Amino acid sequence: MSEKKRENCTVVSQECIAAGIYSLWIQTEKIAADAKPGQFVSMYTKDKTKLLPRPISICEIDKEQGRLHLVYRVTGENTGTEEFSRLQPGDTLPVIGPLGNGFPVEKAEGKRVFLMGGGIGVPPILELAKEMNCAEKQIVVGYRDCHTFLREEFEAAGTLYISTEDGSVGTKGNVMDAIREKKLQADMIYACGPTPMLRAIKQYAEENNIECYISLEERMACGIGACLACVCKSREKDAHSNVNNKRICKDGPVFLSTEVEI
Amino acid sequence: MSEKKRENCTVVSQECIAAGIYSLWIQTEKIAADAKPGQFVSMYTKDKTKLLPRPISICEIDKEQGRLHLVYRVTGENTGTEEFSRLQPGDTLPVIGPLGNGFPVEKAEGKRVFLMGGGIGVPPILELAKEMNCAEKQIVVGYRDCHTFLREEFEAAGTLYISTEDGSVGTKGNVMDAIREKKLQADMIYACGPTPMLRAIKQYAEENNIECYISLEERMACGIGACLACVCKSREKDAHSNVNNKRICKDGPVFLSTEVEI
Amino acid sequence: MNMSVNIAGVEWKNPVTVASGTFGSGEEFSEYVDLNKLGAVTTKGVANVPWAGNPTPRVAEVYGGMMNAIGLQNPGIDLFCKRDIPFLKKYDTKIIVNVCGHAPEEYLAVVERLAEEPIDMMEINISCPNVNAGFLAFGQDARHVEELTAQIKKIAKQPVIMKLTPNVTDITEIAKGAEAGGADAVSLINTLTGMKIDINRKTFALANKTGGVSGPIVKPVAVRMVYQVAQAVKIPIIGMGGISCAEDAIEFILAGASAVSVGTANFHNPAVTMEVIDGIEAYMKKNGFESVKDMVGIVK
Amino acid sequence: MNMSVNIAGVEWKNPVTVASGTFGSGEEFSEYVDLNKLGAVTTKGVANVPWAGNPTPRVAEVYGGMMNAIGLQNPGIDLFCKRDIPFLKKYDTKIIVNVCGHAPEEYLAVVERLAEEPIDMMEINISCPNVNAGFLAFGQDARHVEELTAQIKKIAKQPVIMKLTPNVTDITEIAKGAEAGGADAVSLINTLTGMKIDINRKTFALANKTGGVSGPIVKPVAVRMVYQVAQAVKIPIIGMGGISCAEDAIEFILAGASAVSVGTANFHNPAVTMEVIDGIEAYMKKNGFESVKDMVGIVK
Ligand SMILES: Cc1cc2nc3c(=O)[nH]c(=O)nc-3n(C[C@H](O)[C@H](O)[C@H](O)COP(=O)(O)OP(=O)(O)OC[C@H]3O[C@@H](n4cnc5c(N)ncnc54)[C@H](O)[C@@H]3O)c2cc1C
Ligand SMILES: Cc1cc2nc3c(=O)[nH]c(=O)nc-3n(C[C@H](O)[C@H](O)[C@H](O)COP(=O)(O)OP(=O)(O)OC[C@H]3O[C@@H](n4cnc5c(N)ncnc54)[C@H](O)[C@@H]3O)c2cc1C
Ligand SMILES: Cc1cc2nc3c(=O)[nH]c(=O)nc-3n(C[C@H](O)[C@H](O)[C@H](O)COP(=O)(O)O)c2cc1C
Ligand SMILES: Cc1cc2nc3c(=O)[nH]c(=O)nc-3n(C[C@H](O)[C@H](O)[C@H](O)COP(=O)(O)O)c2cc1C
Ligand code: FES
Ligand code: FES
Repeated sequence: MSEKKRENCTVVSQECIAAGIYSLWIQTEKIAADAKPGQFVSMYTKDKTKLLPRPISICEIDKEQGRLHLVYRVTGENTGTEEFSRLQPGDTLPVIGPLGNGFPVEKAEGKRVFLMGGGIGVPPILELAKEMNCAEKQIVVGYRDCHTFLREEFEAAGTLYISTEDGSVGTKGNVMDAIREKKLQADMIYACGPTPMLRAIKQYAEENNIECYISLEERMACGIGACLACVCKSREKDAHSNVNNKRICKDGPVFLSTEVEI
Repeated sequence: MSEKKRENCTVVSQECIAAGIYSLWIQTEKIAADAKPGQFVSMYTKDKTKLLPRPISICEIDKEQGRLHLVYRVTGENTGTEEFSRLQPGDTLPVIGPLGNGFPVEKAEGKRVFLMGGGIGVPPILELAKEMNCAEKQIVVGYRDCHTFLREEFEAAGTLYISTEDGSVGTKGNVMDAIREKKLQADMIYACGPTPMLRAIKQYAEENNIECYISLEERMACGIGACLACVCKSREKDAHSNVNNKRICKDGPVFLSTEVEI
Repeated sequence: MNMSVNIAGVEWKNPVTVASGTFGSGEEFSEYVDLNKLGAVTTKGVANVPWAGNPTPRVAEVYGGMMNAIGLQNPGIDLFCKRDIPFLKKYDTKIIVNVCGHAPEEYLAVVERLAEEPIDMMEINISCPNVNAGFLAFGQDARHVEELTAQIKKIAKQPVIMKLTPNVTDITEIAKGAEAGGADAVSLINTLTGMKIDINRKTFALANKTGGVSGPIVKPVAVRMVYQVAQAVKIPIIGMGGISCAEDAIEFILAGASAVSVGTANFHNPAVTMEVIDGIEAYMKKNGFESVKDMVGIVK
Repeated sequence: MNMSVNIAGVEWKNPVTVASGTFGSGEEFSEYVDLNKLGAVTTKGVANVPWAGNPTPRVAEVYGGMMNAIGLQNPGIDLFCKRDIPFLKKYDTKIIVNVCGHAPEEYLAVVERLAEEPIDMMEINISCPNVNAGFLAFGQDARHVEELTAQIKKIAKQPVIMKLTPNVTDITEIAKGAEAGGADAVSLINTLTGMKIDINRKTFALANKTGGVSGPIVKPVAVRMVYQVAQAVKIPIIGMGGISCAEDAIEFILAGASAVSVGTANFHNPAVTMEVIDGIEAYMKKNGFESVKDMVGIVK
């Protein structure tokens, strides 16, 4: 009972790793110990006029040192993420987590797998790739242009394929184009990224009868399943809501692609 | 036209000079050049939920270096003044000023004068004392207890008499008690402090037919005479308001004691 | 020192509950909050049948608060009675069930269904501005409020709290309607109707266009309304709207609220209710109040 | 690019004016702002005779905004015409005189007196919540608003803007009343009625107990009302309530305001109007808008 809390985490390090993309390591009391790939944390600003949490996916988990790696994009001026980008080592940051269900990493065993990430959906794929034990680990990540990030980490974790919208690195186009170009095959897909990308992957998976897990996004208020802000349409009547709605923060963010409509 | 502006002043130094009392020097572009004793500035917080100005009297003016000395009390937790108290040299602070009319220092010439300050009304008396040219400069300041401040500065500027409520320094009681105890005499009074003190001084001055200037306080919104928040009752129908109201921020904060009702 | 309050015959151990819709049915928050410490748990609104709610985005952040247009998504009274009430019964706290509906019959169906359930009070939401039905203006008309209250009171087995909307010309008229209809208490305020436009995307921030504004920014309006209602009716008031700390809660109590609800602040800090309760106790100690009821409405 | 707007036949050089009561009659602010750059100056409310206003404290800070109960202190129309209009005439901007009164006769006396004055528009404040008179509810009743508007229109020589209070159940009813009475434009919102209690001193923060809430915290309600009124009437809308930057102003324009007023923000930064004007221009450039009127009400 009441064993979770909003932790005041300490910033270990922060770095800008690409235009507008920040890499943040924080020290947690308990969150890292419980965290799984595909889960997220809620970060809170110190600006007293910004009260809602910023959900950010977990990029890497260092269980030994009790640290989390978070990679996020600054979305604009006067935003919460801009405030986060000014955090210095030693500063504190209120965080709740780990939240959500995470990717079912164990299901990959013995399978040929696509780990697909697009844009700011790339980071959560990293911890997943690191923890995954499978027959063929094909990491397919898409960026807008040559400002790629986390490349070395991905190269260390599996076979890396890159797509860029402008063609400056790897396949020109998106992650689906990369798969087609390289004629890659899989029995299992894990994906995180913008909705159009997930929609294409979901369709591809269903057409090819591939088990596929996708991580969704929606505006949140509580982040813990209580307010019903962050729902998506589910194919079946959901056991919790008793209607065709699933909570992305609690029942997700990761869903079996056939469960949800996007 | 539009030659005044909200200046982003730089903090030169800040020091806690008594329990909860802070001494702040700021570098100004233009405010110090125009400032007179008894005028005030409006200080703005960086907390986006606190929008109104904090009026703070000018304690000392360094025209040569373009600096202002402000001495203020932190009024409680989560207040604007608490935020100010955390300012470090090099930090910036939005300020408007100088505001208000100030003390008519020239009227003291050749006179025996009381310069009276009570509590956080003590600081503005300092610049007044320094600029005043008069026959007898009797500075009478009242504090709550032994936590006095600006004493050395006052000693350098005139003859200093102190009262404390608990009797730990000087006369036990208030500034009026000090005058009575020391049997001091004056032809002219300048005073700043809490309303009960000003009320007593006003009565004393009127009974003894002494010209007396008092500096008043009220809640402000604009600080520049436009909103009519900060009025006090005036004896005569005021030329600006056309009713018996004077604006403390613009027509004051210093008034001839017989002009106003307090 | 006595932290307990008696609201329409129900004894809460302290004057703090949560605002409906911001706490689910307590389960999700029970990981962060010891529900036994709350004066009461107020549940998310429940209707006679499941409601799917509005399309997303359902929430938007605004300066110092938020807007929501959840649209009263709820699993319906049957699942609610089977799952949520038994969950809450495990805790030593009072249970207030928030009830919503599109029409009197729908409210009455829920109230009737609740009669045999082990709940302590019910709160009737006649004010949710997010449901696009002709019924919307219901909570904005004193006569309608009186009528619905009377109908509900006829069949309710638990004390009835009528929850008022602030989107009215004169809140005291509505409160008097509830009292005249026999309400045991009123709670206020529900959300203020607002709108946010995304000037870059040139569209509404919420799919529903308008939404209910809540959080610290609504507090001055909420305190005013609680004060006005306290002068107008004799039944107890549960005050809410922007309470984020003990000082806020005390402001409502001094204005005339017998108890308070914490809403949006739970999203910023899930354990905030615990701090509010402790802070009220500390204030009472410091200011020499023996009992919460000695503070209620003393600023007049 | 065309920044000018035409409000009821009066051409402003840009869509930005100041909210009545936050800018005096412009004189004090003229040290900080080049009045020639404003679309219009809206003056503090003026009555047929001088008003003394409320006791102090008249203002209080609240989270993200303020409350005021100035009580419409003003020097009366005679001194106003002698001093304030000639002052404003020195500038190349439009003059909008805000008019207040306790009763129709008092409004009419001012409007009549203004007929021969060189002002451009008048704004009728039927909404100030701070005057303790039976007349208070006037701006809260559509029929009364229609009647007063019609009476004023009969004698007014300048376009008449009716300024609406947000403290009503349905703002569109009031706006329609103004339109039916012949109003040339409406402006909204005036302040939301609020209250603040000082829990340490156990008293009201304002001598008047209640006050009008303004500043960023009222913006979501204000945008919603501007949007609703834009769907309900054909006359132009001057939008206000919490505008502190160009982005805020643009939100009102996209919602349906033909012009905007900056109020409380002037207290935080006296030159804020200049930033708002420049920011609107920058937005238009970036988003390819040729004219302000191409932005008005495009979010539907
Ligand atoms: C489960 C989940 C995981 C995410 N993981 C990451 C990540 O690893 N890295 C990353 O950069 N971004 C991630 N996002 C998106 C991230 O939450 C938003 O970019 C961020 O909240 C924007 O906040 P802001 O302060 O920059 O913007 P503001 O404009 O200040 O935000 C205003 C409000 O809108 C919300 N909001 C704005 N954009 C989004 C969005 N796209 N999704 C949800 N809420 C939003 C904010 O949380 C806040 O409440 C994730 C979103 C979700 C739902
Ligand atoms: C002309 C004038 C000169 C002053 N000079 C000094 C000075 O030299 N040193 C000093 O310590 N204090 C001075 N004061 C008082 C000082 O303005 C307040 O103590 C200060 O504004 C309190 O702000 P806060 O952030 O601590 O409190 P908060 O509680 O955060 O303030 C909330 C709001 O109330 C206003 N407010 C609170 N108390 C007062 C008050 N006593 N007078 C006016 N407004 C108030 C604040 O300005 C703010 O708008 C002066 C006041 C006036 C009117
Ligand atoms: C996300 C959300 C959902 C809400 N759902 C309900 C509801 O189902 N029934 C209800 O009566 N009020 C509902 N409300 C209103 C709150 O109970 C409360 O009246 C309002 O938010 C003001 O309090 P606050 O400012 O503390 O949040 C909801 C509010 C929010 C923010
Ligand atoms: C100090 C003050 C005085 C005001 N006086 C008047 C007035 O005389 N007449 C009027 O119509 N509105 C008056 N108002 C209301 C404003 O014009 C405006 O409608 C309101 O403040 C909302 O805008 P804002 O949030 O930008 O301040 C006053 C507001 C303030 C803060
Ligand atoms: S954000 Fe509240 S339920 Fe998901
Ligand atoms: S504070 Fe506005 S007139 Fe003095």
